[in-house]
Amino acid sequence: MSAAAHGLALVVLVPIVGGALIPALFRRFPTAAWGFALASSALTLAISISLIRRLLAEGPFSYAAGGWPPPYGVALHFDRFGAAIAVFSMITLLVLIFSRRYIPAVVPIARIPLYYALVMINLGGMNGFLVTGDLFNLFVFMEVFSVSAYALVAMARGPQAGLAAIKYLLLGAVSSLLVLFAIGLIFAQTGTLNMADAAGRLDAAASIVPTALALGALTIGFMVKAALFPLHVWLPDAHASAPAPVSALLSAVVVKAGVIGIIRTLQTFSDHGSLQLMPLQSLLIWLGAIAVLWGAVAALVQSDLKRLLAYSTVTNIGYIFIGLGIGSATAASGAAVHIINHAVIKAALFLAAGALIHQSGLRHIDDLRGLGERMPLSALALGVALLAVAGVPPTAGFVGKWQIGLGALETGRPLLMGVVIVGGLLVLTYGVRIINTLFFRPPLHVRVVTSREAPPSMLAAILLLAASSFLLGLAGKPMLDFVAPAILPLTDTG
Amino acid sequence: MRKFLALVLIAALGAVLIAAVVNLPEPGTTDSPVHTHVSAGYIKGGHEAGGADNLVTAVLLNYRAIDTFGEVTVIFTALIAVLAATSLAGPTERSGTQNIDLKTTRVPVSPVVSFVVRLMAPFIATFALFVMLKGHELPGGGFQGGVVLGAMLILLALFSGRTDKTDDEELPPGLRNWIRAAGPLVFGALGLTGLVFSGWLFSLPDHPFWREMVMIGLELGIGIGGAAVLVGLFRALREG
Amino acid sequence: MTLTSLLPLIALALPIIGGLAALGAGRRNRRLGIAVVAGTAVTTFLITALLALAAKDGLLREMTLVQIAPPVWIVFRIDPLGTLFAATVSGLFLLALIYAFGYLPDDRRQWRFHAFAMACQGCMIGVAFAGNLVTLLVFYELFSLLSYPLITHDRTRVAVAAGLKYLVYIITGGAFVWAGIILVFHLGGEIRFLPGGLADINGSPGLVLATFACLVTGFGVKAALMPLHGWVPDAHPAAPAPFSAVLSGVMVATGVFGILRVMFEIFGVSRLIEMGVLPWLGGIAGASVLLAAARAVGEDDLKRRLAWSTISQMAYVLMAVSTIGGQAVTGAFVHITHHAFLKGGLFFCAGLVATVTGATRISQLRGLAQRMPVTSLALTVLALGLVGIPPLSGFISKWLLGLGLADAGAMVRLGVMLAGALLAAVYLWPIIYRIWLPTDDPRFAHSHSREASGWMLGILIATGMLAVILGTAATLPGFPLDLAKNAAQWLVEPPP
Amino acid sequence: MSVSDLFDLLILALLITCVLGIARVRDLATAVTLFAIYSFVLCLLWAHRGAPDVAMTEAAVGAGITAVLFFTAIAKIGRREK
Repeated sequence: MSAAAHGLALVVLVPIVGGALIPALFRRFPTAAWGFALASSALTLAISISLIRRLLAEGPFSYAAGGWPPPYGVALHFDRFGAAIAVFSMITLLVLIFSRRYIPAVVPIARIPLYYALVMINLGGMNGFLVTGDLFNLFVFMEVFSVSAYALVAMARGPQAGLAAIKYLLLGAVSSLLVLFAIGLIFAQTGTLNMADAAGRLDAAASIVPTALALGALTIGFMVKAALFPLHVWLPDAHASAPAPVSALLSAVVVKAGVIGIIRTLQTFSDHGSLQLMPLQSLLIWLGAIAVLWGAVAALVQSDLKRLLAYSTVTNIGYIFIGLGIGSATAASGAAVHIINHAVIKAALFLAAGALIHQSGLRHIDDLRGLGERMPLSALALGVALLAVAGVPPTAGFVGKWQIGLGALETGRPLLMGVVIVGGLLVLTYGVRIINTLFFRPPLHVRVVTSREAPPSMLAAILLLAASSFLLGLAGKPMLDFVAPAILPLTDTG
Repeated sequence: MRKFLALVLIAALGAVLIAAVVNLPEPGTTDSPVHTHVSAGYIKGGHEAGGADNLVTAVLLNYRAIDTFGEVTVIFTALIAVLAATSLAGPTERSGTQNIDLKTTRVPVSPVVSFVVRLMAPFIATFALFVMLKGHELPGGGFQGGVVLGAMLILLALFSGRTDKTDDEELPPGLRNWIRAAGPLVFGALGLTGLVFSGWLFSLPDHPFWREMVMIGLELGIGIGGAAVLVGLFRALREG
Repeated sequence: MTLTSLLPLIALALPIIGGLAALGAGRRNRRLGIAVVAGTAVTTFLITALLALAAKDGLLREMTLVQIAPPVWIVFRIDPLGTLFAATVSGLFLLALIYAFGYLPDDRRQWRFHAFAMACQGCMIGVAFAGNLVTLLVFYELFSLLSYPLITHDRTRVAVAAGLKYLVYIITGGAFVWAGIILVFHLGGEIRFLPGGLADINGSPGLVLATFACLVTGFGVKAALMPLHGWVPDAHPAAPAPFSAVLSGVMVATGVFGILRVMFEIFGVSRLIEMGVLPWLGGIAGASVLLAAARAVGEDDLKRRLAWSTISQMAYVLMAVSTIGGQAVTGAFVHITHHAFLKGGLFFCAGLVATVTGATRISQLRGLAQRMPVTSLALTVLALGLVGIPPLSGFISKWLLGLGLADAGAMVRLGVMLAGALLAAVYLWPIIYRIWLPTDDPRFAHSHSREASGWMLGILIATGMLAVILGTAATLPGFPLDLAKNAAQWLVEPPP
Repeated sequence: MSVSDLFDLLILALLITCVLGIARVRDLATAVTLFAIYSFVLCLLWAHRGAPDVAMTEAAVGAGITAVLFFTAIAKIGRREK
């Protein structure tokens, strides 16, 4: 069989084994770990692209790990949501490219291999989480990427990073426990861990109470991972104090795992005839709406650039949940597309901000005045990404928000449409404020005057992401068409 | 007030948990779904197909090998995490007055305890290896054996009276990182052998002899890797 | 792709690319930069003019470029209204860009100005060619954002404050338009511009009215419809003179253009009458005409007075459009074009005078003619043109407007228009009067300032002559009047 | 109620006692010791319920390694809860 046939297991195996090899291989030459990590993530990307090609050719497909047919073995399943692994691998690849010059400045040289190992293991965990069709396997890979994420946050210098990592770890552990508990309940009810199998057997379960409880525990658990208001409290600290490439990875990719977890949960439970998902979905809508406004307002008053971007993640997660909660075909496909688009945009934002902060040594927005003259390309990329995150058409941020807003109107919720618009406006307000500060105000800080444009490795990653966050908007229709079949099982519930 | 809130929260959570458990199918009865669906299949085919007398091992290493792969990765990642985080805090940032610097303070150990520990160490190590190697037939396996081995090594480090030494002594540093990564790496190797022997990633060979050999290799990898990780955690915490 | 489908895209992209090229070239070699800018501007103008002539008789073609999310496509259409506006835009930009070579100090930042201005031009052409509401809004917001660095180009505290005020107004306006677009799609299921309006807009009368109000409010911010005009009197004096000219000449008109598209091609004539919004629109526009003109009379700052005058003049256009008579709409289009060149020219004068003598107030202009006779002559011609003295271009457009209003039987509005024209004479006459008045003031009499030369004066003379030519030869085929007639007919009585 | 059930109940009571103790005490070293006891008692329960694999893991990890790691950490941060 060709590599593509085993690709589903390989996208997990390659990055994790690659990551495990790094500390052993590069003890003596820490900086060379970069190349190895890059190569293995490029390989992962290549495999995931071959998976997508197969998906387009023959539709969703499964891989039985070890050759054991489900539900006995662990089935890996690739559908159009799983296709997100290509985007996530791509972002990881770019983050690695960016890290080349950034990480040696913030991490002691002997620990550099550890950083790359953690990034690769994180990628492997994310991929596993996305392609698995098994509940316990989902939990295991959730732990893989969570533990590596906690550690990545802690790699930054300074006591805040440690505290933020602990906060993240504590909430993350609680959420993992909830998820595990829910999986236990489902197993006790159905005797299987395979998602599709469990979905079919839940209806026959004797009592609805454990099922409802499992649904609740899964939702809350994934809500923490997704940082949906009011369980987002860990996010601003963690994402603001982590090293910039880590912030990019966390905000763009890791948070999305929680969202995808919720989607998988809703899909699993949507077959359950006697359990109504509507109350849960309206709860998600309202939490999402509050998250949009709260995140935007909180971002508006931030003076720290990275903290502001972290709050913008809270806002965008809110958007995605509004879309999922509405659940109509329009809104849900918008939410699905926004998962991808926001990943690209947020990676561009954090990397560009990281380059500005790294080159100037300043992180307060007011100190960055006039930096656009010194670092035009990085600042331009930040500007483009800010407009994209505000959802200015025709950038990538627009597609999802438009679909979500439209879905709100179609299902007779004009107020939500208002929330979508007001949230976008608030984001635009601080976006314009930052652009104004960078380009149109005279420098205030002496370090700004002496700053120079970021090195080529950083610029390459930033510019590519910023360009994508514009161009993906132009490809809105094809992307919506791509995710539409995958989102259908969710929309049936609405 | 906060205490009261916490109590209410815990009470509510407890009530919910109890409600769930009470409504679950009766455990232990033969007709509960847990026993009739997938588990029944394991019991029926486990011995033949799983290749291990111990069904737990069969499930861990065969049916759900990819889960086990994830688990050993988590363990390995935990060590990397601690190494990455502790080194950065630095020894100067400690606070408090009761700190004991384990590197320089010699723990006052009774000679009797020290002697007994050193006397027992070879036996514990043998037991650990036994648990690892016979894991596919008897209760036990790589995880358990590895933890026992790790506990023994930590005990030795604590009581051998050589607490002032750094960790460069037991293993050459070049080898250490390989052994710590043994868990994920043996599964990487399993991926390849599975592909070669049976055409599936994460599958064991069909031939009984090779199957047993691969299983033992996996158990050893999990066990020794796990032990190395635990010792590494201990050292990182002690020195970081 | 045929040439007609390629040309609009070239017209749109050429200024943007040319601006970037000028930014790169000009900083190294000034002559090269000037050549790039001038070449690009002339080519763009020629292309848009060609398109305007080609699309004179009706819709040339419509093309969907990018599909973002249903129904948000980027659609271009080449129709008489859009091409006329595009030609006006690129004509005024041609003058302003060349004028800016003389106006701005010769340094690195000059090329920044040109790059942003040309990007702005490209986006405005995009607005003109937009085939649906979203495309229109995208380019509309883009050039609004791009004009912010142009308004704040001088980096003074006043300029930055004016720029921020402008941004707040524009973003809020954009939000209203957005809300309107969503409502239109929700009610009508379509956001394309269709001759005669959308087939059906289902919804309670209140909701339909709210949709219309959202769109008119949003575009009204740009069109400086009172009371949404707050940014205009601040932004104009703050911006460098070549951009003030563009602001007044075509940027405010873009808002009017948007309102026109919404009225005729989204809602449609019959639905507008049915909704009963036209008298309201006419009333608001009429009030704007008088109030803005009255404010202009009391204003001493030259550029500020011109800014108020712009508010008043653009309100004429809306007032005329609110009658939906074919004649009046023709007048409105002609007035947009003629006013663009007249007002642009006046701002060019104001900038030139301010650069040479430092005078920004009307009271300081006394005796200007002694020192700068050519400038004074141009200023006089342009001011008289704006008042509407025959045979200058302003007369033609006002005559048509008046005829149109009379034709539609809107006598009150006609009265308002005449009163506005009278007030225009009142606020423009003192300028003319003062500059020709000899002065004994030693400060002026022995001033070293002399007539300017080079780029700025050349452009001034050109605009002055344009006012005469557009006035005397207005009826020639291919001139704005000819094109406007077709555009108006196409809007008001769309082909089936 | 059989003897086996009684044994289970006894163990469960012990577990709850241990947990309450862990929550109450301010001394971290005591808490860790109680935690080790908890794990050991739990290990008995696993063994009794017929899960020797889990019991072994619980004994080695819960009662052994975790306690050592906790103590190592306590040596760094001090044993009093603030």
